[in-house]
Amino acid sequence: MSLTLDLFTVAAVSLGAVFFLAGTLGLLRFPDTLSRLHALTKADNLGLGLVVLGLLPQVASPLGWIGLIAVWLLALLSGATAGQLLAGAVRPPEWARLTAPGPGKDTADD
Amino acid sequence: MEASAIPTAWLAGLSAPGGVLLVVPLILPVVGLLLGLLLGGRRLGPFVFVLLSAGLAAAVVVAAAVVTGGEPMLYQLGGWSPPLGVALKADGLSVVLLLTSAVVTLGVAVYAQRDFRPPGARETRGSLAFWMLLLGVWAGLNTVALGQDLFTLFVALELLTFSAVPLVSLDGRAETLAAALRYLLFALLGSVLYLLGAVLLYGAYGTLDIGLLAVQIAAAHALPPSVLAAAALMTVGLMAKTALVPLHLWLPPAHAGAPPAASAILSALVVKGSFFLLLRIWFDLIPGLLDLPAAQALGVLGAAAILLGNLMALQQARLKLLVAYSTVAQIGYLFLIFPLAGTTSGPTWALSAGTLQVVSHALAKGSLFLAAGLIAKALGHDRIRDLAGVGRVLPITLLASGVAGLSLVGIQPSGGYLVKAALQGAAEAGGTWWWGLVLDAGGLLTAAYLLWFIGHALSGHGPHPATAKAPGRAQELVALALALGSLLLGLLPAQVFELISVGRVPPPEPIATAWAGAFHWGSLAAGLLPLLVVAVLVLAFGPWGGRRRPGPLGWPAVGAAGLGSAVGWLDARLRCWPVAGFSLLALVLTLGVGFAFGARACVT
Amino acid sequence: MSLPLSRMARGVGFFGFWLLLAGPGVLDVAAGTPSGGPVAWAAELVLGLLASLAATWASLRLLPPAPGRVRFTTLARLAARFLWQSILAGVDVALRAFDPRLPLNPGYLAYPLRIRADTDRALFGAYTSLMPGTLPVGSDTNGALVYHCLDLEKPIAAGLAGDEALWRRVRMGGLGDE
Amino acid sequence: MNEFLLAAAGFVLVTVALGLIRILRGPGDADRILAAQLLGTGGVAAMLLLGVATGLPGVTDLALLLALLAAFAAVAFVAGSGRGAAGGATPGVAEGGTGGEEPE
Amino acid sequence: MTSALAVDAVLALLIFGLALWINAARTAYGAALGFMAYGLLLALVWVRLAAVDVALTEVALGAGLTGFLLLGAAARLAPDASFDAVGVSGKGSRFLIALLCAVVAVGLAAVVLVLPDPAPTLAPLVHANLARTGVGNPVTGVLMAHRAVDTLLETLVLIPALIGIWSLSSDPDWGGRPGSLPDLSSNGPLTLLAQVLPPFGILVAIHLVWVGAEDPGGKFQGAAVLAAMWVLVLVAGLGRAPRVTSQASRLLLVLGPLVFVGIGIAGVWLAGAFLAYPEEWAKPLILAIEAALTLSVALVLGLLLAGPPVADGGGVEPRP
Amino acid sequence: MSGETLFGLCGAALVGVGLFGVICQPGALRKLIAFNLLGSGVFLLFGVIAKRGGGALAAAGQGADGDPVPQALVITGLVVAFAATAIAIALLRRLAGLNDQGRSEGEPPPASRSRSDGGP
Repeated sequence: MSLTLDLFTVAAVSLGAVFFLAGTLGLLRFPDTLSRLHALTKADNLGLGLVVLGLLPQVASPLGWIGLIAVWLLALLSGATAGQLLAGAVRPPEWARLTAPGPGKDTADD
Repeated sequence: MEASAIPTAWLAGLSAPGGVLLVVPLILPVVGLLLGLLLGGRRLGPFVFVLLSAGLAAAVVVAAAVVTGGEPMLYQLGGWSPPLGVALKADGLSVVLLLTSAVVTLGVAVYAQRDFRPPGARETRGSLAFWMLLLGVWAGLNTVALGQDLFTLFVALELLTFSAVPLVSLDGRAETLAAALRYLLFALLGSVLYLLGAVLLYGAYGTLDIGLLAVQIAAAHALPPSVLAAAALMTVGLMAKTALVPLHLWLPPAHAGAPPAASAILSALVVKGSFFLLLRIWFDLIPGLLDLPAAQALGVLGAAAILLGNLMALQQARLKLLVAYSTVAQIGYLFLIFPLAGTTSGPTWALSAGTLQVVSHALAKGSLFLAAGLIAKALGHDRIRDLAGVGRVLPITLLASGVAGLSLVGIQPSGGYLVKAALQGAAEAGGTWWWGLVLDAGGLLTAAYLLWFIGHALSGHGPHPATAKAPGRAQELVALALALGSLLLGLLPAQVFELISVGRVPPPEPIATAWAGAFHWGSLAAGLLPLLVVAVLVLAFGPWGGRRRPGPLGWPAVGAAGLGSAVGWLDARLRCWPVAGFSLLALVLTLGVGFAFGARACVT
Repeated sequence: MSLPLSRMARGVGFFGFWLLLAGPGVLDVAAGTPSGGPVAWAAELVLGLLASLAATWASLRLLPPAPGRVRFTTLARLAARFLWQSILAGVDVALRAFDPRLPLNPGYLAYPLRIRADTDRALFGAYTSLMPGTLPVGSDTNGALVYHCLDLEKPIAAGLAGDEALWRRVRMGGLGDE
Repeated sequence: MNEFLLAAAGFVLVTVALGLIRILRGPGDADRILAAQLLGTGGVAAMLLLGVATGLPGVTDLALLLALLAAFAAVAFVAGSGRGAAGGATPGVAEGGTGGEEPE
Repeated sequence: MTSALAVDAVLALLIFGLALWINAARTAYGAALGFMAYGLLLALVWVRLAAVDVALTEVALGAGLTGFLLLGAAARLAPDASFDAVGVSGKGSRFLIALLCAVVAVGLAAVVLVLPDPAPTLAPLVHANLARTGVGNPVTGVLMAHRAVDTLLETLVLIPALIGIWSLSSDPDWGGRPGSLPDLSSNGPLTLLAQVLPPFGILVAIHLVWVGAEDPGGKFQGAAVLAAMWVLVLVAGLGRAPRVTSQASRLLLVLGPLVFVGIGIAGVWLAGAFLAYPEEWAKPLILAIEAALTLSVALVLGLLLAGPPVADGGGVEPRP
Repeated sequence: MSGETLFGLCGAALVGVGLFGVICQPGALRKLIAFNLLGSGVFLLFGVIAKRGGGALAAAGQGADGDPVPQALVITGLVVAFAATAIAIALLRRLAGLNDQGRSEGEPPPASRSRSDGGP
């Protein structure tokens, strides 16, 4: 049982670490600031979630779990808003011109 | 003393339960700060006055308790004994600082009632800020006086700095803001170095209590490197906060730009707070340092401060800057005691000279800044060359300046005279006559610029009394009272000076007898003679009675002008931020290396 | 659900978060292993109530309950979709970052969001900022939400429309629509 | 297992450290704040890993604080950059208290 | 232990490298950003040094609030902002100063390396005397009982600091509201954040203060979180800072220290010493002081960030 | 070499870097940032000393990991350093505001200008 749990931890944490690496790579490789922001918010939140998931079996009391989950929820909340906030702050000045053609070509109206 | 059996018993009873009395000077300003904010600026002036009166009474009671008890009072806060807890201690040194800060602050508070009273029914910026910051300074000083723990003292120093910096920029002009910023940054640098030293001491001994540390350090076979490094760092950090040359870059603009009441507090007391800590470190914490050759370096810097400060004061065109540079010089005297402490008379004797200089300068400089403020307010400017006629408008103020000046020059029977006599005596006893030379030169230069200022003030036809704004009579009297206090310090009964040796090794010869011998009227003439010569010189060169500067000057004048500009250039360079920073680093390294070599030499 | 109820729901939610924070302290007792005795437990519980009261008060003050009702079953669906989509988003970005050819086709897309209430717009923006390939950067003059997209080839607008429809069903009006 | 968790923490740290290249290189300040954000999330993960590995109490709270303040860092940046208005087209917010109150 | 050492080495290198970069950054803004990241790294170091209490403070104060302050100033100030624009001009003198700094650092490192081993420590003493304070977190015990006077003075230091900042307004502005914070009330996502996050912040802050008695946490950390949340609300325009003349805010400012001093003075009679607690009441009293201090410190920290008052545009009469 | 030693060296190096910055950086803000670096170096040294002290305790099997006294003092120091930074920045901004005013009379001071540049 313990071995299974340990294996689960190793797998989840490793996968989480891979996503962190992906976030960093995106941050370094993507061509513009906004694309980098995509990499950051999406990959890192997933990475953090996986790390939390992996750590759950390692916490002595099952009641310690929920603290970890609280951390993840809060990180998700602030990650989602902070990403949007930064996007608004770092968008290049010409963003309005870029959207000038009007509604996107395949915009669906419902 | 025998007539005071009943008060003695009462005091003994009061100090018996561990000296809870010591908490009072600590608590009064703290409670004052908190309640003061609630009271608001409108009622703050009288409130602070009442509080300071109570504080003075408390300081007197503590002093009486210490003197009658004959040994330091100790109090363990929270009932926890060091090293776990924090102790308060009142020895002779603490008592002197407590009394001085209470007296000077009270004087300034009386003076400032008029300047910082809100005109209307509403609180104004100045009325809240000044009084609160004054309380902050007082709280910091009292904690510095009583604190026995290096970290508590650090917090107290920061309390002092955070209160002092905004006082500098209270008038809100760009120059004073810049001066305040510079003061803040340099003072912060000083505190960080001090804290670093404290950290190293904790790393070496696991405690921050001065008493416990002193015992352990004294027991060590040789001073370990951490102690030496800590000593170097703390000394330089505190020197930066005390504005010893070459780390004086912040002082002249800050002290000259502040409102007069604030300048008086800053110059008289705030710089003394950090100096006081320096005394604690060198005389109580690591007395072994005094025997090291590196102690001479402090004296050399002190001598440099005396010469540079006085020569710079001589060149100032503005009265407040003159007084500020005079502070730079007077700080130098404080540091002469370090090389002289290792002489035969013993450290306690040098310490008492240093303490006396703290008190004497605090009173005299407080008075002088207050007087300068009154003059500037009456005339609307403080250009020395245009002071003509002030003597008739503000006779009391000018008298106060003159009396305070006598003390700074060191004329009998002032406190300044006693300090110089003591330092000269120590220098001669130790065979280091050159310190005496510096003292003489400093006194003459001080006399020269003070006469220059007073001569201008007394000469010519100035503003009609009606055009000048009349200051408050109380303000003038406060300035005079502080000056007289400084002048009459030398007339105190000699036993008073024994106070300083409470709680430390008494000197071979009782302080009282040493001081008693130092003072007699017969030497007054000898002290006045050089002064007269200076007066004649000043009169000869001064542009009195409408006579402007004569055309071509002889070579002595050219030489003097050259010297003046050279000193001015040097001072301007030293007061550049990078140069001051360089000096700071160089001092840390010099002291550190000097301590290390000295300590090794002592062991072998 | 009426307004007082939704207030209480918030309070309950914050108390739940408090339990997450205080976890071991409070729940140890429930699990039968009181660590600090019943007094400490009661104290912790009372403090939790007070804390969640304070949090609820602040929350109601900062964000008064909007009109309209919330349908919880749809909300659960939305949450599940969010979770799944955010995983997809992470994987999507990771694959692009690891791909040596860096397959990106970034650009902007204006999505004419019909939700008008400020808070809901911002919430929708936050929600979509964790969806695959979309990141809202602001509103244009026509009131459309402008997205920065990693790959314009993807049918992004359709996905957004689906999200908006789901969102609408959760909120059941009160969105200040056109 | 602890060894593995520590190693994982080290790995996350190293990746975050790589991200710090963005701080060095920029090119813009926006890219620098991205690196700081990465440090925020990565820091949360690393702290959780370190905390569980070393069994220190309170590390969860630390991670919580970091998560809470990561958003605050972004706010600091946006406030500093002096450009706002990414969202609502209408200036100002309709609802919300306007009293000068403390946050409790 | 090798992984641990590797983590430490990475951290130390990162910190040092980042510090160097902060010094070398071209713009003050970049340096301030770097400093924020630096604070986060430092928090990790504190965890490695088994000082979670300090790590919490570092995250909240060192990185969070200080970073906010620095970034705000860097954004508003011209790059060559005033005062001593003369850095060190000459390459030679820069090198000389760098050399001296390096020598100081090396000397310091040498001193640190030869510190006595085993290290002298107060840890066992604190451990033995912790029970008398009633709290389980030794750091809180030291702060609130053994060295209570330091804590009292420290909260007191904040008041002259605040008065000092207020004193930087101009006379006509007295009675106005603090005006240094940016106004981003038209930023949608920011508003959302300011609406959603603060309640969680309040919960976390109360939690930190509460657990601070037993586990890492405490009033300064909690207060810093509250202050951050309050500043968030202010920046988003959802609330306004109180006027400098507001009696209510002044009351809250001094409440904590007054409670502290009051209980301290009562200790002279009740427990035999100033700042001592009767043993059976120690924990409740400490918690009461901590609660009151949290509110006061949070308000001070927020106001320190908010800056000196400026006159209102609306021309509202200041309250008497 | 242990982690503490490593961080001790790092702290000493930070003190050096901070000192250099405080002395050599142009502009008060940069000096202030460097001052914060310097302070963090000092705090770090204190933290290392705390860890060393606690290590002895842990070796004796008494549980505590780190000397709480320096940790408490560092917390106090951090708060003080924050207050110092806040005062310095307020001074700096006020000074810059006055200089701006002096340069171009009639323009609003930056305190009020900053209120208006939040919008798009």
